[in-house]
Amino acid sequence: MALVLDRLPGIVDRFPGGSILVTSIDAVINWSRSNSLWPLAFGTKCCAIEMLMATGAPHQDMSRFGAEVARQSPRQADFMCIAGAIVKKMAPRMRMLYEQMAEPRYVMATGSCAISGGPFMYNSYTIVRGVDEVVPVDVYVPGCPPRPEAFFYGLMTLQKMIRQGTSIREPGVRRKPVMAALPQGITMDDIQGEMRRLLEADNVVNVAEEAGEKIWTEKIRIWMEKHLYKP
Amino acid sequence: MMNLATITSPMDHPYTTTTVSDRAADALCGNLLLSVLYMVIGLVAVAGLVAGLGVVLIYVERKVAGHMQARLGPMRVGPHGIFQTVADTLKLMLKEDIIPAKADKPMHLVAPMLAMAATILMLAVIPYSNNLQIVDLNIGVLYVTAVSGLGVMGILLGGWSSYNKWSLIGAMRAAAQIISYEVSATLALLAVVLFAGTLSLAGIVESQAAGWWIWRAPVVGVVAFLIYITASTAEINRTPFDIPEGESELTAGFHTEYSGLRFSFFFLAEFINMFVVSALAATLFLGGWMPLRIGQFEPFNSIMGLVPPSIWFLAKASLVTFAIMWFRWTFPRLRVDQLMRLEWKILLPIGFVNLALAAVAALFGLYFFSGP
Amino acid sequence: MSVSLRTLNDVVRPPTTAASALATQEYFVNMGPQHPIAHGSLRLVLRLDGETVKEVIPVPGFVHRGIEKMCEHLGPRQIVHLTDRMDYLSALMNNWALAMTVERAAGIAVNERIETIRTLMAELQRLQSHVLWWGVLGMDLGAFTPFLYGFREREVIGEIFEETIGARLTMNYIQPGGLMYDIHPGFARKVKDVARYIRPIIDEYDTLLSGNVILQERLRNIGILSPEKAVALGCTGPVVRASGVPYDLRKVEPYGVYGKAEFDVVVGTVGDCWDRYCVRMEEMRQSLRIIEQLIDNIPEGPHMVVKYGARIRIPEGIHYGQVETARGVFGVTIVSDGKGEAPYRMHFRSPSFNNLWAVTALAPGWRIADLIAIQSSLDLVIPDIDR
Amino acid sequence: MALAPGSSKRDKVNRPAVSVPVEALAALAPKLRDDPALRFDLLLDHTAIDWIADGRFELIYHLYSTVHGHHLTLTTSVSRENPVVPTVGAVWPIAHWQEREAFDLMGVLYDGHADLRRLFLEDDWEGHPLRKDYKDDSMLGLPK
Repeated sequence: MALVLDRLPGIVDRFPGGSILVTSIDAVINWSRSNSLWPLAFGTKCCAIEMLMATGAPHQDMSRFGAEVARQSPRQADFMCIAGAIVKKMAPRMRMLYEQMAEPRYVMATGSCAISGGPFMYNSYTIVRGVDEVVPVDVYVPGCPPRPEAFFYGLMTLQKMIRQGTSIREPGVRRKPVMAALPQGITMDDIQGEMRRLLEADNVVNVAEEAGEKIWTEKIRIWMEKHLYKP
Repeated sequence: MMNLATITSPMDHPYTTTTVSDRAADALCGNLLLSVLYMVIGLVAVAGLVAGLGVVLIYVERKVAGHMQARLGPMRVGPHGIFQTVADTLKLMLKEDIIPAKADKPMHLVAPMLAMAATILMLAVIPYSNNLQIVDLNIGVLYVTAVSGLGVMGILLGGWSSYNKWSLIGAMRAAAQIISYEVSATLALLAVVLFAGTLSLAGIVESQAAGWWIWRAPVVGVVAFLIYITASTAEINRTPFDIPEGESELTAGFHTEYSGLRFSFFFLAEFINMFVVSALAATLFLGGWMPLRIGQFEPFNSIMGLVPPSIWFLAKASLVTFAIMWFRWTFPRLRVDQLMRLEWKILLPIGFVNLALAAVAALFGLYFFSGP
Repeated sequence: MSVSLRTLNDVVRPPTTAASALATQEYFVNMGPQHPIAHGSLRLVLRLDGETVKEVIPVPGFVHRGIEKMCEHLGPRQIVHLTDRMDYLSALMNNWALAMTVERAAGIAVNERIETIRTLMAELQRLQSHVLWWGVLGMDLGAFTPFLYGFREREVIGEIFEETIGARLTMNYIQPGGLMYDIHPGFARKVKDVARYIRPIIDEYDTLLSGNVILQERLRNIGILSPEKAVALGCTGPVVRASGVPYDLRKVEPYGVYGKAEFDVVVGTVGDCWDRYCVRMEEMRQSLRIIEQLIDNIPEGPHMVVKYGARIRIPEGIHYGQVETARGVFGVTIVSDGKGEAPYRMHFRSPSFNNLWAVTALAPGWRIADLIAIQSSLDLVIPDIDR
Repeated sequence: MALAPGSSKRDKVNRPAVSVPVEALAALAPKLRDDPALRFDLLLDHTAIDWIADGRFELIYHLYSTVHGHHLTLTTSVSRENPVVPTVGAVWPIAHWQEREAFDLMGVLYDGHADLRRLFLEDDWEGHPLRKDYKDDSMLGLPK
């Protein structure tokens, strides 16, 4: 099915008025995709309790969004909710699960551990500082752990993103990530840039030097190449 | 429709079942165009029924589950989330269809179709109303038991071809379970067949004009009904017998490696199977589309007769469906050996004894409301 | 000297071919790290013969964040927030273990009010943890509804924490030298309301799940752990108590104000999954008993005896302290060299780490479904194993 | 004290503590468990400390008796160069895994351990992270 859709614009655009057809089909497709987000519960740590269990519980009730159908098989899930710290041992497994998911797939990084390493940022020898070094992330939900309300805001942000986007996407091309608890339009790059500017301006610490020219990113890349299962 | 009060004997029964296939056959003799029209109507009706039934049942299941669990269930898509399953179905259709690299490709593709086909074939013989039935086979009960066995082929193939150990374990469990419980389900059906004296489902419904077999046959009817419900809940892999896809044990069981449309086939087949089982229970034990009647208490009977037969059928089937959903959200899962023990050591002996008793009862005409 | 190092590949040997035409072939299956039973990310390598489990090889470490290394760079106050993130379902009790060890080492005497509030909070959290465990056990055994009921009550208790502490899961509340915040004026009334609400709810749990024939069939006489074996395998908490060893730190070496409260240590007789289930069910009632005794007489006093922000120096030596969390004995070993605030070496004895290995002794010979029941009855928290 | 020659009281521990020479450990462990007066049947915890300045590892065994309800902290020392210690897994089975943890993170080698392999880290991990001289490029120090 996905194959046909990928070729759809090429066929339709030749006809006058074809784009109307594509846009209206797009609207329907996006409506269905945004309203039927089945999570792959990828909980490793405390966030799993809040993100994947408490949100499904009667007080918060994830089922209102139609997202209570938590699939344990990545093949059937729509978005991977990464809840908790990802360490080097887990990173190749997580990447593999992501690759096993069927398109369209989305990734939500919940909790500061998943976003940046959080409380384990410093002096930890195993932590992956941000899951976006391993898988592309669509929505970030900050918090330690985030409240279920924050999760819902993240879910609704994801829905909004799906509705605004086109359903026909180039493989491998991803949107800029959106921070769930921040106003629209501010991206991680903005925040990282701002943090870098602030830190450099204060001359408290040279981030690049302290981080060894982002050496851990390179480390993770090498680690992943070494450990990722290749059929 | 004639008044029920005027029935005098089963011979001049007011309900005459005309099936879709009968009409098509009639038309074929006369007008070719009309017969084609009938066939197209039949096909569209089946497709619509399957899709509609699946969507409605999944929605109802999620709502029932939600309300049993002190929450709401889908609320966001449409009023009270009524379009939730529509969105789900659309999404599943548009999702990438993955075939694992080492999977047995042809079998992997065929398996969900097989599961679905078995389900759809079962829908053909169910008498939905006094004048709505796709085809009235004179060996209806035999056909049902034969075709329901096809579904297990789909599950077995799906699990085998996925090249996944969990899938295989799930498939093996499913095969063992479904084949075992089919024996008990069939034994329970046979009790009714003995009383009704026919294998045709329409005929069985008509034989219940004086009273439903569940209570018309003394005790054996109830026992057979309970055995049938238990065994068929196991046959369709619902909790407490959902070991083939037990989430906490086997990740997702036999359909672990299925995605998109093919997964939705398995998903849909499970729910429609549930309806088929409920419909069969309603047909065989609860009088099908027959209204509720109490012996010769005519005022009551005539009021009941005002309700259209299809509503009666739907109401009974829904009741059984609800009960099966209720099981799911109440019971823990059985272990695999406990499951087998329940079948071979408890249900099967009871089933045999029950069948023997039913034979005695039928031989001597020992049933209530033996008819005017 | 015969030290031979091994790798996982040495342990997971390729299956041998069947000995005869009738013999069945064994095979290995990975359960986890991403598996619903893992409750996080634990990998169990199973050697199976059909449905029967022949061997379980747990492979932890999928959430190993190196907390012990991090602690060597942090002061005691900063370490408190790392203890939250080990056994997050007993976060307050973990906080307490660290706070208690630091206080005893540094010679800080806390007042009665602090101890009473700590005890109350710990018992509330034990209740919350057991409620959650009950729900998860139901889900693991295939009954999804108890899971949601369990979480319903978890939220009710969680509201007390939210009101007092401001956090829902990682509390960071019990600090060396006192409490992060004082309790609010309506605390006692609120706790009493919740206690009154929970008591009939636990009876409701019994009617909903405990009496179910299928549940009892799934739990009774499954995974029997004898008292000797339980102690030898280092099990603590409800696991060892279910085997009949009355080892409960709250009674054996009372800390906080447990010495004043009246409660019973719940012990099992058989040591099977059902006993572990019953022990936890009864512990909920005992926790309620403690709460009801203490809630009416919280003494007055400051909530912090150390000036906030003051440096806490731990004298040189090895300091060991332990508390009874919802899962068992949580021990803290602080090794200090007397220089600076950060400990020289920090080690945590986590109950889940020690309870986990009971699986390897219990599961062989049972079916896959029993393995699920056994693991669920041990009530493991994976980040607590991995640290 | 009488049970193991060469043992001495370990100071600066907040519990009863004894330091024994590493050679005496293998013989002492069964006595500690089986002696009717001691009956230390529960090994609560086992870990190692890297005293890099002294060039030795100190191993700690926290013992508890569920029969008598008393504690003992047993310590022993080995050199950093050749950290080989006899295993006590035969006496307290839980030591099996606690020793694996100490091996994984500290690099202490246990003589006679049947299954000595990494516990938390991958099998191909280099170094033992809890050693004081452990260096890892992917570690990030706290900003000053």
